[in-house]
Amino acid sequence: MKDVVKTFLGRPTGIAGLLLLAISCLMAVSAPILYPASPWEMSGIPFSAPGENGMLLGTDTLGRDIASGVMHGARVSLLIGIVSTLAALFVGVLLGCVAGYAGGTVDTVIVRFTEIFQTIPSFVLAILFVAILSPSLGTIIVAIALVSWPPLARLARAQVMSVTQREFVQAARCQGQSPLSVMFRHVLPNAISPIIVTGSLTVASAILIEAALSFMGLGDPNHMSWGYMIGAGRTVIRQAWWMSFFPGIAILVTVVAINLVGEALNDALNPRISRS
Amino acid sequence: MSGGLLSIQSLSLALPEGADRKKALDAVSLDVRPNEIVCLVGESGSGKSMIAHAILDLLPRKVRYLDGDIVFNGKKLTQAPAGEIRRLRGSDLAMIFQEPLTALNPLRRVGEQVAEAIYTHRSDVSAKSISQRVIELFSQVGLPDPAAAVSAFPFQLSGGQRQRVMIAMALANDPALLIADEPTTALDVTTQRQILDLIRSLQAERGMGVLFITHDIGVVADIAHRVVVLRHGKVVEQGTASEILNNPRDAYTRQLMDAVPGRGHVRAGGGKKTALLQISDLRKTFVVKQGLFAKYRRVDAAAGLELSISKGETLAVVGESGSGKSTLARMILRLIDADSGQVLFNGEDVRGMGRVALREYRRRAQIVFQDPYASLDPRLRVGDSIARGPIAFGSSRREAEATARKWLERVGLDASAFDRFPHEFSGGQRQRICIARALALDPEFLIADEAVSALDVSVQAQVLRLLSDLKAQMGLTMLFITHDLRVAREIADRIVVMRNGCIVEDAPAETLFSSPTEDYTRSLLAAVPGRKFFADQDITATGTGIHA
Amino acid sequence: MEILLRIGFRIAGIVLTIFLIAVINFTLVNAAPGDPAAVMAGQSGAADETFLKQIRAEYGLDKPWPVQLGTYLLKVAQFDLGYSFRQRQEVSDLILERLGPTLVLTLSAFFLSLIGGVFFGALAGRRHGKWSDVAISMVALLLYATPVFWLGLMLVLVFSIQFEWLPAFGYVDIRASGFSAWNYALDVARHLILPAVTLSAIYMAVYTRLMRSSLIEVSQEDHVKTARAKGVAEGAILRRHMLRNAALPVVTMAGMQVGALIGGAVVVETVFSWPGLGRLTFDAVTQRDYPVLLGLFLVMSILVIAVNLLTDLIYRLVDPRIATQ
Amino acid sequence: MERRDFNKMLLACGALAAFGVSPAPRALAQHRDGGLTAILQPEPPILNLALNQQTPTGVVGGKIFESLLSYDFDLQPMPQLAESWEISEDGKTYTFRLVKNAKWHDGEPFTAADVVFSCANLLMEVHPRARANFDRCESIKARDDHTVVFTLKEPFAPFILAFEASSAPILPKHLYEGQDYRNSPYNNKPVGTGPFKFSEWVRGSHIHLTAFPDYYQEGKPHLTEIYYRIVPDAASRAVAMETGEAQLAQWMDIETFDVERLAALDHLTMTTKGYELFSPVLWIEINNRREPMNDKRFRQALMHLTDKKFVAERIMFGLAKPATGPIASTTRFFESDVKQYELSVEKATALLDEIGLKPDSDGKRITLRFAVAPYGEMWVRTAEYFRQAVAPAGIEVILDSYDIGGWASAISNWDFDLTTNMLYQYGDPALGVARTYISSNIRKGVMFSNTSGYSNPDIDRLFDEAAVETSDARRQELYSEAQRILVEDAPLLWLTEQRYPTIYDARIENLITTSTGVNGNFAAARYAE
Repeated sequence: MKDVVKTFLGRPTGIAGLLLLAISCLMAVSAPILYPASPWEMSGIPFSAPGENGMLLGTDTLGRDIASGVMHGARVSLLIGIVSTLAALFVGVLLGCVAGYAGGTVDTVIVRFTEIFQTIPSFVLAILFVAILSPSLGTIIVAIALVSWPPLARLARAQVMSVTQREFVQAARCQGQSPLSVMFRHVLPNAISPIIVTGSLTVASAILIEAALSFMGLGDPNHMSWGYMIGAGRTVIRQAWWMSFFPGIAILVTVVAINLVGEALNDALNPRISRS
Repeated sequence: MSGGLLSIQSLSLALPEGADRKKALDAVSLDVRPNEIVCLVGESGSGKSMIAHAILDLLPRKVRYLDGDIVFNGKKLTQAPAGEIRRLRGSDLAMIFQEPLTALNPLRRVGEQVAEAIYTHRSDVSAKSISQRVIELFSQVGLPDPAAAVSAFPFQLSGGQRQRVMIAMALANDPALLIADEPTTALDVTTQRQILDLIRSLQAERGMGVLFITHDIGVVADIAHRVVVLRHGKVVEQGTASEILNNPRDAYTRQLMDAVPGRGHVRAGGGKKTALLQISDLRKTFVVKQGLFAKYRRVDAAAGLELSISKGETLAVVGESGSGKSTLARMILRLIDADSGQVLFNGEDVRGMGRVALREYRRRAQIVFQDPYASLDPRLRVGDSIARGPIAFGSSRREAEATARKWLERVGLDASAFDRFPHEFSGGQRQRICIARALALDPEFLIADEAVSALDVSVQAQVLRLLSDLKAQMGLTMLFITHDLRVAREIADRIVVMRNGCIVEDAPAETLFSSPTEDYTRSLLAAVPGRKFFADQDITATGTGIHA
Repeated sequence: MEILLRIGFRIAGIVLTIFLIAVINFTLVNAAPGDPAAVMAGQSGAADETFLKQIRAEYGLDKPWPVQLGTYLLKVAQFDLGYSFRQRQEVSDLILERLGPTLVLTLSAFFLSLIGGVFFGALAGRRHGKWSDVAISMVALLLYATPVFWLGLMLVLVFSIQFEWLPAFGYVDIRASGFSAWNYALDVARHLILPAVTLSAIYMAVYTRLMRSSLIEVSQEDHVKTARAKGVAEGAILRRHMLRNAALPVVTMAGMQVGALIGGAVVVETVFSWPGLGRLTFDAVTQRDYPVLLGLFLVMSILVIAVNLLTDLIYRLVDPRIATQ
Repeated sequence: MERRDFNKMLLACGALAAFGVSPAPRALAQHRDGGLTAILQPEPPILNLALNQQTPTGVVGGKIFESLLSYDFDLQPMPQLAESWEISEDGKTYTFRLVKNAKWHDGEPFTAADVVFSCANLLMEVHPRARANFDRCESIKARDDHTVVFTLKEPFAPFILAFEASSAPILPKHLYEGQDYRNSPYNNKPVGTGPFKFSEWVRGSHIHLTAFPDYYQEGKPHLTEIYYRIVPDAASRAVAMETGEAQLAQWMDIETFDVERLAALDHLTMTTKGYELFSPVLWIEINNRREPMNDKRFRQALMHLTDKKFVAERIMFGLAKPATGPIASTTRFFESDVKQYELSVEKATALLDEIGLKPDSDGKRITLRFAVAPYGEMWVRTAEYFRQAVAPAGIEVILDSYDIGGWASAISNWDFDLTTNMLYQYGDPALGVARTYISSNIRKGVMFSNTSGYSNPDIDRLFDEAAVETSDARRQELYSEAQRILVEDAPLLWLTEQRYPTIYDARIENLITTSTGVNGNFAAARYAE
């Protein structure tokens, strides 16, 4: 564990990622303190450019504060990113483990199913799902989880299969350890790190999917989100570039941060790199 | 400088920071003359491959040149511009590598790859004559149907055939010096024999100088004119083959010679014959499917095996890769389920065991795997890895840890090893830990699945000795799986030869070596490198074998 | 025989996929709150009882659900994707009308990203550790994290609004009606630049990273050393022994990304008002035109399957191990 | 190389692109100076006005088909196919004298039989709005070849507004009689009496109309031809106007935020006239059945909280005017002297306190759900605005996104708290306004009925009386009274009267001459010398 932290912190990109991510999280946490008013509040003069009329990042067509929106948007993006990834992880890892451990027909069926799911243009499925079941935090999270689990399932399956084949697992079985003990003490700990890494990257892609859904007008109408802000700014890009610029930067920073952290985590959790 | 083709003069190379030693090579000097085979012998990490790479200027970036000269045909390679060395590579200076599997570009036809060696150096040759030349080379290196072979892709060829392609490629421009870096190590023993013979005959025909790098003294004995022994980047000893082999002056050379397995007395089978393990009509077929819609391929790993192991006996199962020997080991332990047949352990049907019985059985029958790097959980302290077994069988944590420490000492490690992680140990040490883990459960039966194959020869000898000592002390019955007849001879009472999932021959060790009944066994025996030399030596020398 | 069997398997797989998609469609419509007939009818649902009756009869909505599913599958099998009551047009016609521009866009983006990714990845991998490698890797990381639609907007801001170099929106100039074929094609191409670049950016980043690491890996492989030992010059080694080998995983990846690419086309076409399936999707979403959405989902999935077959073919061309298997 | 060849090339390239390089527009002849290129969006499904009354159908069909009358900006009838008309004293008999020299585009003469056939047969079957009007007739008869008489069962003053081209298009009897109206081959090559006749329709590209030389008004039309270019993309439409490639854009062709910029260009001019007959009013619909919205004080509180000016200026970008009551100021019988609701949170909270809606510890009094209709950005912004506007008074509004079907079914089945809605008024309160407020029109499952569930016997009586009253003065009295009551009761939250911009080439004159503006026949439109 110490090695992992050490390797992680030994990577400048990892530290940069952590810092950027900290900024995003800080935005999410401090939004209600710094901008206690609702981000929907039309508190300023419409179409104020950044810095104009005391608006740090300007206002939108209705006079809503972009800065407040960006801060509050962090909450929605991170929440949806994390919760939907957890849901996808749950489904994906469960199916992957069952397939990898059970093998045989169960495996074949799960693999085929996963493959088909991967063929489907996932974003279109997410659109369809949210549009038909009407947009809300719940449907968006379920939709993102629905399109995010297949890679995780495949990875989990591959990992479980490869680790189960490894000789130390066979040795553990020969040592008389119970299957559950083998699974939890030997297989999972050795299989989990790529899953953790991919999971962390899934958060990033979930944030991007959420943004794209909101951009298409399929966001939860009661929660300010970055994608929504860009979508609302799209038609007036000629008149008010800042409406779409700043939320985009926020997404960019967050996603870059998560990717950097994920990569550093990958290096840190990879015993070949961290232990030699 | 004695009219040498290649002369290396006190060459020193630096290893990067943090390596286990400072210099990859430390003032190495050696010569290769035309029309001779110089064997460069050493264990892993001795720096023997570095020399080969240094000659061709193919060193990894991290290795720095420090000092010394490499002179080829009177030209100083160490100061030559890169372009000049490149012109020499593949024309006057050719090289073949260890892994024929990876040394060829998988995406290009082998003929093209050989042709490339030609047109890279000769722009004046027509495409037609190049392809003729390639076919000619292919027939010289003994590839069947050379005209067809040129358009094959590497994956369509066997390992031996690929190595022949590599040799053809090396010979394409009639090099003066051929550097062969462990060219037979990855091959099965019979194939190794053919390739060695090929290299020797081609060398003789062409009067080439050959720098042959190997770790195997047996191979040295088979082909070397002169020998250079390398250890930790330093030349320990060099001289003619007969000098070095018959009269090693240096202690290390002697140690290497002694470590070569399979030279002591063949063990005589024990007297009483109570069967511990009986296998009858055991069958297993693997259905291999590559890619989603690829066709199925059936591989028989066990085609009705019949085998019996007596209590206290050491049985070696010998076979080339793909013979089904490892599958056999796994089926015995039920790590793989057999398709049909019977496995009786002490009269109990292993295949019919329930969970409880199976657990108890596995306590009594343990296994040591081949790859010491893969067989220890990288996330567990080695002490825990050992202690897990006793704990699973009801020992208290403290008892189990005590057992683990005791076993660590018993296999020749310090008890303080308990708290360390696998990656802190060398291969030999890890294999000792694996043995400790297996024996900590106090089994009656131990399977060693290629347990020493991945180890250097001197370490191999130590581990073999450890195994045989422990076996004697504990009265173990042992199933020893190996591809190396010499190792089998070293440790086994009885030897079973397997091929394609069938048992070819099953005989006491003595009988098998002295009067093999099957052709296949004979060809295996004949292929053992250095057999003739050691056979001669054993007659003349006064029993310096490692056995008491 | 063998090959027939493989083709058979392949077709079975495709049919299975389409079947699953149709089932998803069916399930979603039935899971939607409210009367499926009203859902299918869109606005007309509440307004016009005759339409509802017509739909109910057509889809057997008064029958038990297995019959309904059967009816729906039968319709799908005949490429009858229903009727858009919003657009007053057959869904299949609507989709076919828009298929061309989408193909033009996605295929350009596909190849652009593949070529660009291989090129920049090879460049970075070749200069492993040098500043150009660092720069390319950084840009790739940034592009990888950029929301596609935002990138598109920013490109419009810079290249269309600021510099007025490229058209910001649309497929072809309205004046194109008087153009010659050549100028027409040129005009489409001009309009294509920004959307294609936008859509390919993220994938180019993915392929660049993959190509880079793949090339570095290949450069350490034994056969490259063999080529050096043959005396082959570095440039020739790169060309003959590294690029193709390193590009293999990229092609595999590209095949797997097609679905995502088409998903990306939805947002890109929205940003650039590109009159393809993506724009149609956006319009259908804003109007909640379900028959169109369901049809689009199905057609896009089929498109993905088709492109997957295509990448398989490419793969076969690049990797003899599969071709001759 | 022809463009077709290019398409073939694409096809050959395996791109299957021929589908989408959309049915390639054939090279259009550069039209002469007297022609007009107009933007059309979206593409109409059909051009037969009797079968479809969507906006683009009206725009194009209005040039081909005519009705008996047209209406000036004050909604007074003007001659079209009828030269003159008279209404009997009792308001029950409408007699129209038709023009005598009118011809169908196929050369057949136009007669009273066509009018009778259209109004009594064809429209009754296929045109819901016309059916509602002509159902009031006891008989529709041709007195001679050029006189038609409509006899009503009872007086209905707005009947005179029923003869606009898209409300009662006259179709040729000789082509339609005895045919399946919906599937007639002439639906796709329409034959009318209008100043422009159908020439060509390339789907996805353009519709081409040419001047009809035998048009009954001497010297008209002035324009030689009209191209309706289908331009699906809003930005391209703006560019087309900017560059002068197109000379006319109407309705919602130009995005609201682009209007000001385009209107300021020298070569273009802009008017919001010509939509008076439609005069849509946008409101927030309140479900009057539910607590506490059944209390008029609550609804009044909402009135006090909503800044209509903000909506008009910020959300509609000035293309709207704050609405003061149920009747648009451009519709007949508008009354401006109604209760004014001052924008005031204090007044609103006072009203809420009075009802007994007390704020909880968070200051929240009540939570309402707002069904957001999926008609575009404007509607969503309005809902977002409303949510913020009422928040200071402790009213929490949660937005629910709906699809059109779901929204329509929720509203028509009264399953909502709040929503936005917008209806055309068709010039007369009896046609387009009463339907929203009278209790006889509370019809579950029917869209555009009195879905808010407002019921007031006084209002019912006033609207009923006004509909059959024939004196305009008396009608004004009745409607003024109704407006005062409605504004006091605030059954809905009227927000804005929508304005649409018509942007056109500044050289064109007499383009917008009627209250149906761009849907008119353009017979008089011409380029200034």
